[in-house]
Amino acid sequence: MKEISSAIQLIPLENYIGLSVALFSIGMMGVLFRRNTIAILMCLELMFNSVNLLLTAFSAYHSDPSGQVFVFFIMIVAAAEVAVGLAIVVMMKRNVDSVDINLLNRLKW
Amino acid sequence: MSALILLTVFGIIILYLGFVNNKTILAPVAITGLVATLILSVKDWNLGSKYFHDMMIIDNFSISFNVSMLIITILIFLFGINYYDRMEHHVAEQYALMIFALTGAFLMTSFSNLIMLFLGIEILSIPLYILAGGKKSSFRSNEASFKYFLLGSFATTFFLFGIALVYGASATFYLPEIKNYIAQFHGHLPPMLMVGLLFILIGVAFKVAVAPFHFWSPDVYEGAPTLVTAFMATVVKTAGFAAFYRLLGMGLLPLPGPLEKTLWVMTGLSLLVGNLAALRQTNFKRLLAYSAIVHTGFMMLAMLSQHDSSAAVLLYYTFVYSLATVPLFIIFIHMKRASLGLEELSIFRGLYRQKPWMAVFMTILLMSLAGLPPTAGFLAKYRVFILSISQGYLAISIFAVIMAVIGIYYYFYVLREAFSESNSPTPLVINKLNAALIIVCGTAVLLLGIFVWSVPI
Amino acid sequence: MIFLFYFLSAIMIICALAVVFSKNPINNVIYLIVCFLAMAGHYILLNAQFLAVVHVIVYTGAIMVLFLFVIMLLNLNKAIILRKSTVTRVSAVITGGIFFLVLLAATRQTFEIHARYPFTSEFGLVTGIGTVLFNEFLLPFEMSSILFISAMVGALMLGKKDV
Amino acid sequence: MVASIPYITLAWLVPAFPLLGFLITGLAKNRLKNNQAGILASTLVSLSFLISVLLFFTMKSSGQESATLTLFNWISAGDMKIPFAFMIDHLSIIMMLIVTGVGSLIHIYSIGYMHDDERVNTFFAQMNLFTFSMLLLVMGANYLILFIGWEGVGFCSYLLIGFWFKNPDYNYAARKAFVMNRIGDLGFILGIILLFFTFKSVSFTEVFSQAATLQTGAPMITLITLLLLVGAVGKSAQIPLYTWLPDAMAGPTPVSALIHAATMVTAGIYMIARSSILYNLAPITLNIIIVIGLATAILAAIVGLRQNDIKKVLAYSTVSQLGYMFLALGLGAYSAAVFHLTTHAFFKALLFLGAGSIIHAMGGEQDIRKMGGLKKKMPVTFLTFLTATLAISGIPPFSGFFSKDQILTDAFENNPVLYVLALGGALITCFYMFRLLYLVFYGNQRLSTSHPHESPRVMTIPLIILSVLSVFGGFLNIPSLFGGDSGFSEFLHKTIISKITAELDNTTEIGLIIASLILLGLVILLAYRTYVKKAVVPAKDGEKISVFGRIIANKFYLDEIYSAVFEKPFGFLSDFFYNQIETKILDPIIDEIGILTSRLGDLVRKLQQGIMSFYFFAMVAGILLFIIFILIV
Amino acid sequence: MILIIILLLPIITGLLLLPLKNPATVRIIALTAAVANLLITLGLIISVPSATYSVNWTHFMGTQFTLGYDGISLIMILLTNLLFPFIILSGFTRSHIKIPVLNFLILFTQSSLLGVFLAQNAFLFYIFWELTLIPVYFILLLWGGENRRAITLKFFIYTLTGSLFLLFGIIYLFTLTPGLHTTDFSAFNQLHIPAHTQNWLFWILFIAFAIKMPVFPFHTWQPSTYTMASKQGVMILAGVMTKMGIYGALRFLFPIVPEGVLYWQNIVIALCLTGVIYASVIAFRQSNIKRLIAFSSMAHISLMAAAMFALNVYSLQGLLFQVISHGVTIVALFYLVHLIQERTGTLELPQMGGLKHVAPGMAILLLMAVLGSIALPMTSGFVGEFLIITGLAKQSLWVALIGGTTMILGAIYMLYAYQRIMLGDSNPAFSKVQDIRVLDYFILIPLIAVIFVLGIYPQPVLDLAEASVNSMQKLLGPAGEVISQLTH
Repeated sequence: MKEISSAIQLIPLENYIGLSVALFSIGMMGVLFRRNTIAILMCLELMFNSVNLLLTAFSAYHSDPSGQVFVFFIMIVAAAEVAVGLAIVVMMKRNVDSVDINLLNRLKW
Repeated sequence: MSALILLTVFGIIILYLGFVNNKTILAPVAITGLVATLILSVKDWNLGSKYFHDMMIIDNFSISFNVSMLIITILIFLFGINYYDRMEHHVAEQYALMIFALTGAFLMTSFSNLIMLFLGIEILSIPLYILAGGKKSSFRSNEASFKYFLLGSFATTFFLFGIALVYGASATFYLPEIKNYIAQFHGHLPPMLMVGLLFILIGVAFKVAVAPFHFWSPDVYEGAPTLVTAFMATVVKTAGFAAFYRLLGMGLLPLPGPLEKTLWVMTGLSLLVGNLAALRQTNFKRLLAYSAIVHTGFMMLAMLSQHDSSAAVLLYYTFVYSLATVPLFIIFIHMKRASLGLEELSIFRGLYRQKPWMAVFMTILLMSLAGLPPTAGFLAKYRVFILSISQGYLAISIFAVIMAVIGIYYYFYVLREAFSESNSPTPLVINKLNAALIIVCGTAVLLLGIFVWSVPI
Repeated sequence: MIFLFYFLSAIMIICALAVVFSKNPINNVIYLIVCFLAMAGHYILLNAQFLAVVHVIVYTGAIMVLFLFVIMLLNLNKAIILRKSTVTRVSAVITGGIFFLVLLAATRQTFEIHARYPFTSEFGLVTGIGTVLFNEFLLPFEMSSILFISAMVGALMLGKKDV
Repeated sequence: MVASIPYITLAWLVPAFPLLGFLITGLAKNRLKNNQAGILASTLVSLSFLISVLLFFTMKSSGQESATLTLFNWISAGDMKIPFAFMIDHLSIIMMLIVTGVGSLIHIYSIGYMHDDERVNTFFAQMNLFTFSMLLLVMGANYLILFIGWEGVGFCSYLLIGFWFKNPDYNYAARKAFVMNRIGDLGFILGIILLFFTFKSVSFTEVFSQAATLQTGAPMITLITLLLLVGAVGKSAQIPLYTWLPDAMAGPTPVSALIHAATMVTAGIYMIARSSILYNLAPITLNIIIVIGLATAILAAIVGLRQNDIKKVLAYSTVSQLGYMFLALGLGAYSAAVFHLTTHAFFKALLFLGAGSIIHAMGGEQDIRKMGGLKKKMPVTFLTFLTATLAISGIPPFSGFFSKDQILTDAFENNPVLYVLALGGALITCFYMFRLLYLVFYGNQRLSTSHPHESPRVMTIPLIILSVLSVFGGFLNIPSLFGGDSGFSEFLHKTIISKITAELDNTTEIGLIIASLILLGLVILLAYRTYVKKAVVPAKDGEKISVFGRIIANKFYLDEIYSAVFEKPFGFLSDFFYNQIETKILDPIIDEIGILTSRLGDLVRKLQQGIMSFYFFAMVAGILLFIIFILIV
Repeated sequence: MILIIILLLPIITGLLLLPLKNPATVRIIALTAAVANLLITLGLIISVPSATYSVNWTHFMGTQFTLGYDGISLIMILLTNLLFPFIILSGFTRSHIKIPVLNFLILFTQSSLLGVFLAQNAFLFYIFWELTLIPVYFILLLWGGENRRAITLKFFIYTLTGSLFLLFGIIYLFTLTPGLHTTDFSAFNQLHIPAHTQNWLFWILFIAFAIKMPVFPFHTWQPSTYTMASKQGVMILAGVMTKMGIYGALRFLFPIVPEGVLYWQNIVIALCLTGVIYASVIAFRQSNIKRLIAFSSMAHISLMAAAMFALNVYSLQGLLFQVISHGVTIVALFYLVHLIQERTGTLELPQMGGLKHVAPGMAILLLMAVLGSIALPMTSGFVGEFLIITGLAKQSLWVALIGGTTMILGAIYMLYAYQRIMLGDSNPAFSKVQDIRVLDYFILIPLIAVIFVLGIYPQPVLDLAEASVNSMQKLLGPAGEVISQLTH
């Protein structure tokens, strides 16, 4: 336990930042990449989680619990958002029988 | 604080009233709740209280913005009485969600910790994602909600990433502490911090639909039910700017150079893009959406001018803007009904012939939006220009002046329709309450223009 | 220890990429779960045991199940061929790459971040978090209930089939 | 100089009577019947004449040179104070006498001439208005009052030329007259303004008293005199602004007599004579006047040779005679010019009225080729016309001889070449006048359909009176050579400072006179041989004539040249400005800004494609750009 | 108090008219109000030498609701109140729908115009300045002629563009005022703005006035708007609203940015003179009478603008005199043109001719108005243009020469138009055209009487103008010195 808890001192903060940035970028790329709304939602989760990781890393580095509390709240919000988002997807599926994000494009210009 | 609690309580009460299945009592109760909240809010005037480890600061700034939003919400609810008349399901939920969204807006006006800002934005947004999709069978409503949600979440991730970066550097979420932390760099911020701040600003900018993060707003405005559009165009914008101002005023001002330049670019872009896109717009709701982007630009101008009175001007501008926008939506919904669901500008034709007084009030409202004297809209723009010019931002002010001209063009284009003859006049029936609302707002817009109202903040 | 970090990171990156590139929604979910589990490992590495637990419960336990549920509900479990045009996909990848590089460049530590408090491993546990949460962050905590109630109402409202 | 002349306060009545006449006939034109208007108008003008005569004699007896009568303050702005005032001095009293005297005769004549016209009341109203304006012109105590009259007569001339407004050509002629006058007027008003700047006043007395202190040939004075000259050139129909006058014959003949012979066209002469003090200071201007005057005199005379319209012949002769007056002015012989003006007023009015009588008799026919043999049928007209022809040709002892001789002598004194040229012009004048006379009155009647008859008494009596004046008018100013006292010139010398003081010795002068008389006799003989003996009738319009003849007959194509140089380009310019610049450039620029903006708007709108992936891309792109921006900046 | 009455009498009357039904009553009440206002104004001119009305409107950034006048405003007010009774009277002929609304809008315009001329505070000035546009916009939109929707919008946007620059200028000046900022003219006049700032500020301020007048390249809204506008609309536009531009320029440019004025003087005069020639030349070939007169009006206004920038006593006096003269003349002309249109049904010159045979009265009145327009001596136009050309000559003889060509060109096109309309052989198409009627006499005779009376006895107005020019020189500060150097 002691070893684990001191991991932050062994692993440079840059690594976590880098990892987080990578995850965030991958998530973002996924949002751009996919057409399946559910997949996009998953990519969004990925992005949220990269933020979580970053916050936790910083929190650990600063020895400040508020960062981790923030992560807790982000989880709450993410859960709520997923609930709403999936409800919207369900509604959409019901209306247009598809989960293609580009299918809904009546509102334009 | 008590106002906030009362508001949430009323939200829940409304939810429960949904079980009673009596639509007629919903709006009155909701409005009672809003009025009570209003009274409680005003009672806190000049107290300047801080709550929960400075998580929230209820000062005059937040109270005035809260009151402004409450008044607009009351207007919208009054509008809702007639609007929701035909709707069978989920009326209570709609009211409750709006009240919850208002709660989020309250948090946004009074936060001093980024977590409260984050929560506020989310509490405001999530109900709106739902409300935008309020007409479940309508594809357009569905699409609006879908787009709003996806883009909103996407923006939120950036916002959060920004917070994380700022936290990483400063180890705090408290705005004053962040401010202190930033101050030690004397304007030369390390890139990480800069990017973090940029992401936070972008997150908020997205919510108020600043170009180039405005893409959601025309689609969502158009697709969402009109009442919700009115709510989004007014309350959400007000809340967004309150948050924006608080963020800048309490934490970030004076902004480091590159960030400030970025915001100026956004301001200019908003003015330009909104105006240009609105120029040939034929859908009224979309037109108002684009024009809202322009107004955002003006509000940004006021905010970025960094003067003691910026807050007052911002408040005045948002309130006057909201006051003119809501009744326009009311007029619009009547015309839409008369024309059997069309949303084109041409539905306004023949308005002057059928209901001259309504055309007159529409003139006043559009004039206010266009910024012509003697309406309050003019005064609002005037004050914005005073701010920006006195702070020496001459170039952008001139640019804004030119943009104001374009704005006048499309508002008067609408007006011209209203004063043209209609080919097929359909009978126009106006609900008395809505008529009263239009008249009250129109008169208020005039009076606010003539007898200037200013809040010492 | 650093090895552990790289190991978990590698799993995460690979799974994340798989989430993006795999076509079957079910597979996506599975990869995402693996990714999240790896992330829980990271949390533990970072001394955030409470978060690690909550993470597993919320994400893996609730959110991902919700995803699976919706996928099943909507009958999307087959690999649906919803592919964007090649141009879009290539540009998405390029954009992602550029974004990564730019962001990496931006977050390179050109300045020293001072740790706020001296190192301690205590706060990451339930007690530590709990103290802060119900003390300093009580208001947000209460407020999140509004968030939930509205999300709940909304999900019900939208998801329910009107007769 | 307060009015010490008795009755000077009555001076305002002189213009007031015609004005009254104008108002009465103008306002009540639908009520007045038959000759009422004519009689009223004639009476009022005659009353003016009587007052003028009264003033003339009181003035002469009092020995006063001038008197000013200020009515009210007209324009006062800053240091500019321009009163509405009249000034009566020797020059203006003579002009008043001419205007009212000849004017009343013409008015009386018009009663008969215009008897049948349905708008006779309007005619008299306009004639009265004209008389009023002309009186303002000659009586004004400062240049601006003069200018009121100056423009007023121009306007009345416009009205009267276009009196028969059914005919578009007449209307065009009227407009042309007014516009050409206006061109001159612009120069005139600019001259007045410069006068004001130079002397801080535009009143004659002050300007002239201050001018005495100026140096000869000062640029400013040259400029002023030149600008005033432009006005005079326009009004007095000199080259290059003379083409309106022949066209102005479109008006009723009394109008031609009054306006385009006796009074209005002489306004330029009057004005320059009035400003003699200024012109004496500007030798360059005087030389220019000589050139203009001489050129006009000869050119118009040549054109007159080939004219077949009786009134056109007279019109060109008027132009030519005005040229002589200009010549005199240029020579500095101002009083000679005014004298010629006076005699010319008599005989040219007579000629026009005679022509009017003929036209009246011929039932409106004006082409001399269609006349002939009228001598018997219209004896009074013939006799009076003959005296006038003799007078204009300069046959002694008719009035024209004295006045023209004075100018010729002065020309000789200045430069013999001038004399030769002027004499040549006089010979041509003589020729075409006798050509006219012979063609009209001698030979056979060439138009069988009409039955010419002598005009009624109301027309012939003015003819007779004018003919008497034409015969004896010259005696007003008999030069010392013939034992006279040059009374007219002496009278004027108190007002006009003539430049020429030296006199030719008598032998030279007599030699010159005899030579010119011989030549005149030869010319008359030539004309007689051609038109009476050979009975040559000028070519019909279609007939082929020599190139030179054609050029002359077409008035040197001056109208065509003006049309090509000014009118057409002006129309073209107008079209160009409107069709090209206004509607293709200026207006579209503004519209184009609008259109361009809305195109841009469409473009921006098209960005809003409604497709989510695009929105994501746009957002990411925006964020990326901003990040790069802040990292670089 | 008297000023507030003058200011509010029309608009309040207008509001009272709205609920009325009977057109005759409405018209008579409107006319009575306008005439009463004229009488009050005349009384004011005769009795009270100077009156200011000031009320602390609001504590808002030191803005005062201050009304007042000097000679310049007085002339403008006189013009406004002189013309509006006739404008209202001219509406007595044809029965439009919504007479109460029309008269309300006209009276509304009057009030806002008076507000422009009475305001002693730039902010107030600006509000009234824009306020005039609103009723005029509706008059044009609802009662205009062919293609009115597009033209009205263009007019509106065009003029507003200029106005917004003016707003910018006002705010900029506001921020320059020392201490507690204010927009009072008196404070603006005290400002000493650096020369290079004045140079650009000049255009910011001038562009609004240049568009309103309009000065040469900014005029393109004008001909089409005039041509399209209804009778009363065009009378308001041409008679009074163009003078707003002149008034504004006098109020803003010379006292506040004198060095800017001097710096740009030649350029602006050149523009104005270009406008004079350009409009005159164009007018010659116009087939539509209204368009022709619109261009003629532009030529005259351009000359007036040039006079303004010639900056000396004569030109300014002439300008102020010409303000009244041109206003009266152009209103008479436009009324006549509309009369012709109503009677003959056409505005196209090629279709006209010989109207004098059937309508001699109309012909005479038109001729008299034309005379006023081409500045024949004894008409008011002459006095004004003479003084203006004198002033221009003070600047440069060439300027005067070019400016003076309006005398020639004006004669060319106006008489051409007159000839085309009235003269020529009788036209069978017009055989049933009615001559002038009683109402027309009521409108035209006084207007034309004004033209001639002022031509013969211009002194009262000149005195009024003299006082203004002197007071302006006092106001001018640095420019005043310049001007007095120029004139003495």
